[in-house]
Amino acid sequence: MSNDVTVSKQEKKQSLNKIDWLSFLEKYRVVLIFFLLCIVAGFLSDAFFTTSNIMNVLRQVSIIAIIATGMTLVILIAGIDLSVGAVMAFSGAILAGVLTAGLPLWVAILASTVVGLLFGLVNGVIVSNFGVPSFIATLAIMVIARGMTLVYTKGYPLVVSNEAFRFIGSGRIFGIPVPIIIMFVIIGLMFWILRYTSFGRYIYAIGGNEEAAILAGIRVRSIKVAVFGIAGFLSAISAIIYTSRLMSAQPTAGTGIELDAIAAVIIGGTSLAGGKGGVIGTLIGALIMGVLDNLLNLMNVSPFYQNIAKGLVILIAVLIDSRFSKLKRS
Amino acid sequence: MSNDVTVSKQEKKQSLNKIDWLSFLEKYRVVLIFFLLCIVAGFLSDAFFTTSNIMNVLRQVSIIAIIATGMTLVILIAGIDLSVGAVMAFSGAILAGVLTAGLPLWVAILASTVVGLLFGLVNGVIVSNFGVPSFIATLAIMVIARGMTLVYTKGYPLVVSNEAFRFIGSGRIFGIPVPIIIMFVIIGLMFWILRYTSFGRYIYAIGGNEEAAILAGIRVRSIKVAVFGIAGFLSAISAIIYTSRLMSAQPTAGTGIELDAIAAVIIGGTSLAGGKGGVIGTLIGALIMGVLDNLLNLMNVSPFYQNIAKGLVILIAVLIDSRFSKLKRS
Amino acid sequence: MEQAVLEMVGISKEFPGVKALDGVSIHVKRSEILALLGENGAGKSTLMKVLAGVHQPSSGQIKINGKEVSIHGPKHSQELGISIIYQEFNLVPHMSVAENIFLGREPRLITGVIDRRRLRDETRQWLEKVGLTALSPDTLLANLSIAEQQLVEIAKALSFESNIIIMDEPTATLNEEETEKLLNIMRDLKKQGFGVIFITHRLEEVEEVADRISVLRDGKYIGSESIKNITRHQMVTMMVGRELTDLFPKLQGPYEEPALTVERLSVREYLHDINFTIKKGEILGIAGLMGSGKTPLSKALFGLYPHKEGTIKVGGKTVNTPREAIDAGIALVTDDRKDEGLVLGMSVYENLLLPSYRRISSFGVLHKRNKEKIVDRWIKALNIKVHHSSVEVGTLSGGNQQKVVLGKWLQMDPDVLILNEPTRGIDIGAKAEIYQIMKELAEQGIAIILISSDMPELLGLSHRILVMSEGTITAELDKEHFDQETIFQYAAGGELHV
Amino acid sequence: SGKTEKEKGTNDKLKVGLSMNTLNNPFFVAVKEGAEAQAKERDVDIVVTDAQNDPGKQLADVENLLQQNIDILIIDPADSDAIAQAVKKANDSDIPVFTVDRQSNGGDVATHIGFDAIKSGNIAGNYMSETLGGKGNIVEIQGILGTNVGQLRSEGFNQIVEETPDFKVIARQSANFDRGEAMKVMEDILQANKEIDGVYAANDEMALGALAAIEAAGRVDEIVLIGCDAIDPSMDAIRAGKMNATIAEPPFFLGKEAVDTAIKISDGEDVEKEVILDSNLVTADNVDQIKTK
Ligand SMILES: Nc1ncnc2c1ncn2[C@@H]1O[C@H](COP(=O)(O)OP(=O)(O)OP(=O)(O)O)[C@@H](O)[C@H]1O
Ligand SMILES: Nc1ncnc2c1ncn2[C@@H]1O[C@H](COP(=O)(O)OP(=O)(O)OP(=O)(O)O)[C@@H](O)[C@H]1O
Ligand SMILES: O[C@@H]1[C@H](O)[C@H](O)CO[C@H]1O
Ligand SMILES: [Mg+2]
Ligand SMILES: [Mg+2]
Repeated sequence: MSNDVTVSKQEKKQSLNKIDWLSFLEKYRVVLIFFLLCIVAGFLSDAFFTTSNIMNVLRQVSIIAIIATGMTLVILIAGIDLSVGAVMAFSGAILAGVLTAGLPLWVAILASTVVGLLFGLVNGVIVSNFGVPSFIATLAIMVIARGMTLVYTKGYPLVVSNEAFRFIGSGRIFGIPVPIIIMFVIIGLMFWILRYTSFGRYIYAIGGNEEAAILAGIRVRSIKVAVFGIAGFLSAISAIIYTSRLMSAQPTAGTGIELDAIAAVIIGGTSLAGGKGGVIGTLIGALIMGVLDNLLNLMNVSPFYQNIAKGLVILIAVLIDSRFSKLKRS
Repeated sequence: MSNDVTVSKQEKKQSLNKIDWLSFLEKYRVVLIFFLLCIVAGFLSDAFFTTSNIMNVLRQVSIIAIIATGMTLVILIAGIDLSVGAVMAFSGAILAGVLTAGLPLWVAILASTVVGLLFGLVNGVIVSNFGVPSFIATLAIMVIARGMTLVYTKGYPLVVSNEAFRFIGSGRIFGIPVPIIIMFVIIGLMFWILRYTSFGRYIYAIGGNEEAAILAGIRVRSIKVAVFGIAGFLSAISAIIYTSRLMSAQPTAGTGIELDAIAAVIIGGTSLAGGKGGVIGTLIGALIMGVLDNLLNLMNVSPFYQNIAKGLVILIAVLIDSRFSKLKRS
Repeated sequence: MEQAVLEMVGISKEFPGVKALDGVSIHVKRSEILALLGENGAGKSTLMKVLAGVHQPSSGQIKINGKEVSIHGPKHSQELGISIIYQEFNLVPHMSVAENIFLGREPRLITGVIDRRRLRDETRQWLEKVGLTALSPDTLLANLSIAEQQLVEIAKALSFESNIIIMDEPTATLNEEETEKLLNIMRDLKKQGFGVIFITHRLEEVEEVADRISVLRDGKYIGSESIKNITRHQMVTMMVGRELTDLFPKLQGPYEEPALTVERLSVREYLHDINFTIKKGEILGIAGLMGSGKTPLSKALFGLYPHKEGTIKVGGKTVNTPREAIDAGIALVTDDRKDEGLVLGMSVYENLLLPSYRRISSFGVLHKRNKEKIVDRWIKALNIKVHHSSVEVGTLSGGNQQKVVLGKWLQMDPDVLILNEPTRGIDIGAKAEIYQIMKELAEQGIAIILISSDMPELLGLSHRILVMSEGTITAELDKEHFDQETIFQYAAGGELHV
Repeated sequence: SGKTEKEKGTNDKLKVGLSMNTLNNPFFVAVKEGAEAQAKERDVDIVVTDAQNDPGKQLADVENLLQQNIDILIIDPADSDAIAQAVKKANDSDIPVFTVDRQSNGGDVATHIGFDAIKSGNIAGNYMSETLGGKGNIVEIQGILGTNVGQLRSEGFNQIVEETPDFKVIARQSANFDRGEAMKVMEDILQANKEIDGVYAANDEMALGALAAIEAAGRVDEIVLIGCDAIDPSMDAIRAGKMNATIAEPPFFLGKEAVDTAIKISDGEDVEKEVILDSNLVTADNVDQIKTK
């Protein structure tokens, strides 16, 4: 029996090339799986490796990747946020509502991001100040936000007619679709924050050992509230892109997106136990799922079988992943 | 000098009645919240405290309570099972399929429970033998089982015409609806297993400190597999009741039920971190949600506002809950 | 020569980047207590984990009663008659004491069904053996103090009734009294013919019970000697590889200005009406039995109890939260490094820096250059045995983990340093270094509150000692007035001595 | 006080229960609103439940409604087979019951009011065939598979496709009656297929999602797009020439009709066993004549 569980970390720097190579594999195994998937996709469909399709996939992925970025922070502090989809729907509805009321675009965007942020902060306060488990707190907020969206929209999509607004979801800058740019900016920023700021490092410390973080004088509560706030804010950003793409706010927007976002985070290597992982992995996780969807559609796999295929590929990906990490250990 | 180590504990025992009362509150706070809710319900609706309505609520709750019982075991070992709803749909489809093929009822029931069990075991093997996080493993299995259900049913509900079968979902024994009896038997059995058998205690040990469990020579892997197997099996039992109630197997059965089941478990006081909690709490958790739904309907709250009301009541319940546990601590 | 019950020959074990064991050979006979000694990170725990089947050695052989065996896993090791108390606890928090002791071996009514009455009765028997007579077998483990947990671990190990019992620093978390009890148990075991391997950094314990010592250094076997033929001084030299003079440095007198003042401090059932002042440059010892409230006091001073009464003042500032405590210049080295002191999954590097991040960042952005300087400084100053600072702190040996906890607070340049069992699990060489550091800090005017169940340490370092009992201060003793006897008397509940 | 109000409710006013399959879809929201508007108009009480597409929950909803002294029950079933058990429950408690939109395959219903989903699929197929001259690359975007409307519209549409040998279905995907999903599915299909002549989406929400993708790809002119339901935004899209057609199954009317029928039944009037409302093709030619509210 080899219980040498904790061996893996020690290596990083020194010793043999073989081990370095394995370290590399270990650290970037999701990336490898992703490339593998892309290569397979290229073989299976001629349309896959065209610039326009790549832009297409990236644009589709942007909404979930942005939400999953916020989810990454929440999971890093060992929490979970089930309300992201519902908050996205409500922020989108507010956006459309404000635009329909004839107010300028910047007011609408401000209103919708503030609403997203507020919902996130409420989550954070319930979780960190009242000690309610985040799963149940955000589930309650999810149900409430859904209800508020239905009440506000009366169950109908709200159509947006502001043509300038279309640019956010459908415009391009230097040929690159705007949602893609927004996505990379946000992920880049979060990557930097997590790595090079004390706020970022505290997030890891809280997830790793909350008690020790409190004793190190870290304001654990405020940081938790901030993390949930960021998740809510990023839900609103996704809502803006989504609403702009459809030029209407859907009351059902984001239904079930929380599970996809969590899946992206976990496939990307962030542990549900907190304290370990990062946003780059999450991006890759989201891309894996996005490429998979895209490929199955490109190949026109029957919808009944799409589910099966999708489940199997995810399973294979995580199995390869766990293989790699075992390889490394032994 | 020989007065010893355990001073503090003795103090705890003897001391004031006040503390005992608080301990009681702490331990049974969910039950209290539940009674509170029922009393409020009785005031708000005359129809609530009628025998027929109580039977009605219990019967409605049975399906989710049975699934949540399996989920409790999974969560106790610090896992999660997102596939329960999809497995329920597939087991139901198999049941209907076998009946439609003209085979006897017992064969159909056997087939469907075996299928449920198998899915559960597959979950268990992926999680415990390959070290894949249960969230992602069961998510993949969920998607696969959904797909298989659609393929098997071709997307249509399968009608069941076996009249004897109706008894399981709609019959009564001594005036008590059969699903309620099944529910109580299962929960009672699980309660006993968790408390009085080594299997049950090992579940807590694994969730509490897996390392210690391994070092104690407990076959952690097999127990994990068994726990997921039980969850799958109980999904099938729910499927049988559900299919019998509707006398048809729905391809979309159980969609989203995993979140409700997890919510029942957590409201019932079982910690997502594992090692702590039990099935009685889960039953109460499921009842709280069932009563809430029932009450909102009885009171004729408009559906859009029902979401908001439901979310708020859950929130209030967990906030009271966390209050109680703070009270105890201070 | 009598046949050894256990013999390990030429054992090597490598972890990536570390050669933890390099051809180590030891043996233990029936009715013998072998003390296994060595500095932090010498490889003692690793050697024992090889015996317990947790680690597979890369080479070497193990013989039990002369027969070569290969140990496949923990269960197998138990079957071979080996039972071990790990340095880190392996208990399940939300299960009862009884269930923890018999985990995996519960008495059964029928297959699979636990005989709860027998479980309870048998547990009581083992608890009595370790002196936990008043503890109910049904108590949840999470409700026990660290020392009680340690005793439960010991009871558990005894309950196996194995031939060979390994104890990896069982006394580190025990006070004098319980230690004495444990040493008696060991003598008892010896009488009954068991072979015992005992790891400790307290050499007085070694002299009291051990028959023989074996010493490791840097993963290598240094030597073995009968206790009759060796002095404490020689033991130290074998372990450290150099001469060690004065363990306790000479202290200067404290300054006059007060550093921290506590008035009428009460915290629920833990602390009642605590009043004292500590001066700059003073080392204030705190003594007391288990449960006397030393740990709650340390936490209260650090602002960890929001519902406390009374005031804590440092340089005019009052302290109500850990953050305020840190801002006021207080640092707390906790006695529970695993749960409170370290983020085990993070690197040594980050653990050393965690409380300092606020200082070495501008607008929240961290400066890389400063970080590395700080880390290198403390790894050197405290002689932390780690081959690179990016290593996860959880993989360090126990004593080296403790040094990381110390380092991260020393880096904060505190005005008031609260040390709760600071040298728990730390080897004698490093202890001397830490004591030296404490002396220097005190000379710079830093006030040090030293909570320790290590009597020689307390007596040797304190200017003044407060004795606690049941949450109150029962005595305040000056250097001229304190001795072990007096302290025990007050700790057991004597009257206030002014 | 609750009691007297309740008594008043049972004595004076008719109390109608309306069990909706879902309100997560504008179509059904409009059914509900039509019913509520008419209830107000005719001064009857109406109690609405939302089964969230779950037949099991719908059975529970019906059970809960039956606990509340309703005089008559209207059901829009989540599933035609499963709902039979709920209908039987109502039969057992002697409450008159009938279905709207989707039928019940069992129990005794007083009547059924609805549209014919197969026919609606047929209309779409025929229109496609006529506009494209019976030839071309066709995309079908299906509704929720596992609901019978989803299945039957597809069936109706494909009956025509099969009769049209030169139609080639190049993609057939489900977007669950959801606009956002349809956009995504359509984006992928547009990537994979350089030539697309016609797109049939099983409801307007999906048609509008597909339209967003088609517009972004700049291929509006090449593609004949047809939806179903005739909700306002799709009527606008038809006027603007972005969408070619939809099929009017105005849900608001359906809701109104349902309440009128409920009152009739309670007054003891005779009603037809089945009322199939007309589904009409809506194109640029007649878009301004069609009334949906
Ligand atoms: N799981 C592991 N992974 C990597 N390195 C390890 C692991 N366990 C121990 N080591 C390393 O092996 C060396 C020996 O550690 P060990 O715990 O045996 O020391 P020790 O003699 O018990 O010290 P202490 O007195 O501090 O408990 C140390 O350098 C330690 O960092
Ligand atoms: N009655 C109690 N219930 C729960 N936890 C307690 C109780 N009493 C003490 N504790 C906790 O147990 C730990 C040990 O407390 P204790 O009073 O034994 O400390 P101590 O006097 O410092 O003894 P030691 O020297 O063994 O640490 C502390 O962290 C304290 O918070
Ligand atoms: O008839 C309705 C509508 O077309 C709706 O858009 C989807 O569900 C169907 O049942
Ligand atoms: Mg050690
Ligand atoms: Mg203490």
